[in-house]
Formats: sequence, structure tokens, C-alpha cells
Amino acid sequence: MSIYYYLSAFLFCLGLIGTILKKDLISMLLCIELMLGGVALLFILFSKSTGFIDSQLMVIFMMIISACEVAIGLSLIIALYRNKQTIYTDEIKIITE
Amino acid sequence: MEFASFIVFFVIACTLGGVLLGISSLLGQKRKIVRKNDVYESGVNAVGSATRQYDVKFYLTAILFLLFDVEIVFLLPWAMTFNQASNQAFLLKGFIFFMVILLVGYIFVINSKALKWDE
Amino acid sequence: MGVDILLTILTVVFALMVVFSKKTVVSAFALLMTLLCLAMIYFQLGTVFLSAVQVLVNAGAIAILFVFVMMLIDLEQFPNNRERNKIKLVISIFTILIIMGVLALIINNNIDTLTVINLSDNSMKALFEKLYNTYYLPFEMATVLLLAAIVACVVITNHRKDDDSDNEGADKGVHP
Amino acid sequence: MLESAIEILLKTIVILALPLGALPLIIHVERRGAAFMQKRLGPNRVGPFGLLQPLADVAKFMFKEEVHPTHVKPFFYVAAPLVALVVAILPLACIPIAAPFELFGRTIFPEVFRTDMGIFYAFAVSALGSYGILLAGWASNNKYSMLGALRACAQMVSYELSLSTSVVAMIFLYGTNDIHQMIGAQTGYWFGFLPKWGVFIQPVAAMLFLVGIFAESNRLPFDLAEGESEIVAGYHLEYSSMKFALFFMAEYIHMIALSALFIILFFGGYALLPGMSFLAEKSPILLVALQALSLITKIALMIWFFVWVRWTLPRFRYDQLMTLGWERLLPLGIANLIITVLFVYYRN
Repeated sequence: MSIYYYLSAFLFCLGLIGTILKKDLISMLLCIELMLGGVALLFILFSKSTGFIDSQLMVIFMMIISACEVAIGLSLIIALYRNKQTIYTDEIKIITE
Repeated sequence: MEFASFIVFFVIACTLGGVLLGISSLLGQKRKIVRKNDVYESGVNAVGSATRQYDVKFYLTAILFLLFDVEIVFLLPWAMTFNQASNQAFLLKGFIFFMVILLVGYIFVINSKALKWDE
Repeated sequence: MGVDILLTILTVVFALMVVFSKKTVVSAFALLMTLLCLAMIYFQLGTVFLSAVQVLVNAGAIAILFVFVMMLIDLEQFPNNRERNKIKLVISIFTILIIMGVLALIINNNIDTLTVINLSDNSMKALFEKLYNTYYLPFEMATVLLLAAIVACVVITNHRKDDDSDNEGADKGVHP
Repeated sequence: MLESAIEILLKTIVILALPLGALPLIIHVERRGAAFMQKRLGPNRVGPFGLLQPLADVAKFMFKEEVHPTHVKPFFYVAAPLVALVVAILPLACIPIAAPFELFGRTIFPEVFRTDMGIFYAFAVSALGSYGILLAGWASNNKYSMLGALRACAQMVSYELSLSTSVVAMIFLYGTNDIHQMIGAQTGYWFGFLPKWGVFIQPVAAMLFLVGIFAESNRLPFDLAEGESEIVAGYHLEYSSMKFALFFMAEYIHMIALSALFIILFFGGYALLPGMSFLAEKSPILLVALQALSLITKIALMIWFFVWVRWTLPRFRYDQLMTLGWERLLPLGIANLIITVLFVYYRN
């Protein structure tokens, strides 16, 4: 059971590494999803260990927010790809035309 | 107990599929004919690669599904609690507010013709 | 006990694949597997509802979205193993070490108190009642957020250009 | 401990063996049904009434050459049929074939695992059904396959929405997510002859669900994923021998699972068929057998309905399909849900 605490920390850190190191936007979004997964796991573990049920609700809200985040993020990527034909962060110098 | 049953079921289902695949690759005959391994494109030589740009409508469908699905998923627990709840009037108000917002989003989507495929 | 470790190892392997795989599509499927493993962990922890929502929303929908985007954008021309910035690498490794250290301290100090409390069978009902009573306002705000996301996505993605030049080769997928 | 293990294993084997064993029969019924509707004979040479034909087909699938094209992504190409099959099998785990009964002093729940989120679990798992198809389409590296997979996914997700609204309406009426309680609410009769099935309270929801399962399992009139006049065979174009057979099996098992869910929500699940109740009073074991028989009969009728529709309705065009899903069925489902909620609230 306690191994899951380490797992959630690991997922968060791995997601962070990926988000910092990756150059393309899609991989960065994937890594952010990993981070969110790690945090959600931690919330559930805390609710299990303290009996405080509200933290499970936080997971529900996190899922709503991650859905919105992914949807808008990917829309932006598609719009960007249409205009600039690239998805690399270092090739995007300006956002407005 | 529940979880153990689930794991057993899952593992047996996977094994079943694996065994079926294994049987056919063991028993099936093998002939090396190069033409057979080409891309099928109605009998003519394939043009270009399959990874090309597809219509953005597919993506819009998926994205709208995600957002509406989240809304509907959070109606399910509401539907479960309503019958035994003591404060049904309050829950109903919440439901109506929720539905109004859902409908505003839905009407926007339909009005924007984002899902019109026949143009 | 064995299942814990097995699930953890599986999750770790898939998570590593997400970050270190060379192809973005492989990363996306690895993310799907990671999310499914997390759902199994939730299931094992007894939160069946959250597990189902995880499968339905995160694994079912979000991962589909990623895959769709990957099919829309021709990713063969965008490998994700570009040369990395040395300074960024060093900074990130330091950050991670610090975070790991802090977490390890916290977890090691509290691990004895973190015992599992078996929530009663009615915990689901209690959870939902809290969601629609105490957390009524945040819940409605979340739906407003979803509305904003719907509008934003449609507006960003669906704008039509009069010149179809950049849309060359797009496949309608419809019968003419 | 040992007893629980044996129980789990037995239940798993029974739940897996029933649909898998029925598969050849279903395929035979489908082919003979097609022949019947088109005034042909259909397969009738192998065995009595051609009943052994499916077995011959299985043997043939095993001995066929496995073409492994060079342009595919090897790992995902092999994984896709496996994923499709496993995901199609998983929802079966929470479908009970009878009411809980006592045997050797143990209470046995005749489903693989019991949870109070049964319906929700089944939907969550069957939502993954599009991955097998998506993987197959992508791994095949073929334009037809890719287009078929994209079409199939867009179609499945679109119809899942209207399907979920009907499920929400039913869960709202039953006030529970537990399958046994749902079926309990549907046992008995109104006015002494009309079974208390959900379809009589919520015909609109039943219709939505029915359309939804046709779209989810990619059956005609919704088999745009394989429309042979446009994209040849869709996502399984590059598959041969047993790999193709796995997709085929997955489609039929998905059909069975979704029919079972439909029957649980709208036709009383394992609740006895009218006229069976006097038999069931004889002994508890007979009751269990009759309940299983009722469920199987209902599913068989559903399968026949699938075949019937397949050879009656032509295929939709893609834009018609999307318009139907998003602009007709989804608002209908939402309106149905709102009316149901308001009706229940003001009746109380």
C-alpha cells in the first residue's frame, strides 16, 4: 500500500521532467497528464488513509479540469500547426501574426 | 475479492486471445510471396503514405464528445442520489442550472456548424 | 501485497515509455496504459466509482483525443527526440531531486500514521451527497468551465479559411 | 480461501464459455437468417442443417496463412486484435445470469465480480472498444484502414453520448446503479399481465439505447467503418487468418454484451419470462436455471433482431449518420431526461 505513495511522487516527477525537456507540444501535454495522474493517486491515498472523503471529490474536479485543459491545449496545437506547420516550442517565436 | 475476480477474469481473457493467435501462427501455412505483403490499395500500386492529414472534423467530434461526456458522467451520480435525497428541491435547481449550461453549449455547437459533414 | 508491486511496476514502465519513447504515438498509447493501470489501482483501493470515471473520461476520451491529433498532424516529420538543452536538463534534474527529497522526508515521517481506513459501503452515497450539496457551487462552476472549453475549442478549431491552400491533401472522409 | 478461488475460477469459465460457445451458433443463425430473408438456402451441407459449418470455418481460420505485411507497425499490428477481443469480453464480467442463490451454504452471486457500480463499470469498459479499432487502423498503415478506423471511432463516440443519456434516465428512475436491484425493480407485473419492464416506462430511452448499440457494435445500418463500396473493409483490411477472426469475434461478443446491458436496463434482465413463474416455485435450483434460461432467451431474441435489421435497412451515408447522432438523438435524449426528472419531481 505504501508503495503507491512513492509511485505517485515518481509519476509527478517524471511528468515534470518530461514537460521541461520535451520540445514538441503534444509530448508536453502527455507529460502534464502524467503529473495529473500522480496527483490524483495521491488524493485518493490520502482520502483512504485519513477517512476524509472530500479529497476523492478533488479527484473528480481534477478530471473535469484536465479534460478542459487537454481539449483546449490540443485545439491550440491544431490551430498552431495550421498556421505555422510546426509543433516545436522553440520554433514558435511569436503567437500573433 | 472483487479485485481478485477482476484480475483473474482479465488474465484469462488475455490468455484466450493469445492462445488463439498462437494457434493460428503455429498451424497456419507459411509462404513467402513478396507481392502479398504490399499495401492493399484496390490492386494498384500504393500512392503516398497512410499518415497524411485527415479532416479536422474527426478531431472536433472527439473533442466535443470528451466535453459532453464529462458532463453526462457527472449526471450519473446525481441520478443515483436524487431519489433518496432529502433536499430534492435543491438538487433539482442544481440539475436545471446544469442542464441550461449544457444546452447553451449544445446550441452553440449546432449553430457553429462544427459538426456539419455535408458541405 | 504482490498485486501492489506488480501494478506499480507496470505503471512505472508505461510512464517511462511515455517520457522516453521515440515516437509520439507510442507515447500516447503508453499514456493510455498508464491511465488504465492507475484505474486498476483505484479499483484495488476500493474507489470503484473513481476508477470507472478514470477509464471513461481519462483513458476513454482524453487518450482518444491524443491519438486523433496524432493522426491529424503528420508526426513522421516531428520526432520528439530533438537535441536537448543542457542547462534545462541540469535544472530539471535538480528540481526533481529536491522534490523527491522533500516527498521522501514527508512520507518516511508519516508512513506509520498512514494506515488504511476502510470506508463504509455507503461511502459512495456520502460522496455524491457531498458533491451535490457542500460542493454545489464548485460543481456548477466546473460545468461553466466545460461550457467555456466547448466554445473555445469550436472557435479555435473550426474557423474556415477562404483559401484552401493549407488544407491541401485533407481528406474529407465523406462519400461525395 | 480455496473455496473462493474455485468459485472465482468457475464463474469466470462459465461467463466466458457461454458467449464464446454461442458464437458459432450466432454466426450460423446470421448466415441462415440472411439466406432466409433473401430466399436462398444458406450453408446447409456440413452436418445437419449446416450446423457444423461454423466449426469448419474455425478450423479453416486456424490453418489459413497469416499474411504479415511489411509496411505495418509490427507490435501494434499484432496487439490490435487482442485488444479488441479483450475489451469486448471485459463488460461481460459484471452481467449476472441469475439472482444470487445459496449453494453449499455459500451465497453465490452469478457474475464474475459484484460491485454496486455494475452498469457504470460496463459502460466505462465498453467505451474502450474504439481502441482496438483505432490501433488496427493506425498499425495497418493503409489509407483505407486509417479512414475506416477514424470513421468508426467518430461514430462510436457520437452515439455513446445519446446512449449515456438514456442510461442516466434509467438510473434516475431505478435510483440505483446495482444490477440486481435494477432487475429486482423490474420483477412482477402491472395489472397482472404486463411485465414491469423498463421499456414500458421509458420507451424513448429504450429506442435511444437500441440505436446506440447498433452504432457501438458497428452493425448495419451503422457499419460505415467497413463500408465495402468506399473503403473496402475498413480497419481490418490488412488482417488475415486468426487475427481477422479475433476482430470478428470481438464484434459479436461486443454485440452480446451490449444486448445483455440493454436487456438488464429495459427488459428485466434475468427476471422470468411471463408464464414461467409457476414452474419456478418447485425448487430454488430450478429457479436459477429458469432465470438463466430467460436471460439467454432474451439475448437470443436480441441477436435475431440484429440479424433482421441487418438484412432490412440499407447503410447510412456518413453525414446522415453524424446528423442523426448529434442533431436528432442527443437532443432527444436530453429532452427525455429533463422531462423524466421533472415528471418524477412533481409527482412526489
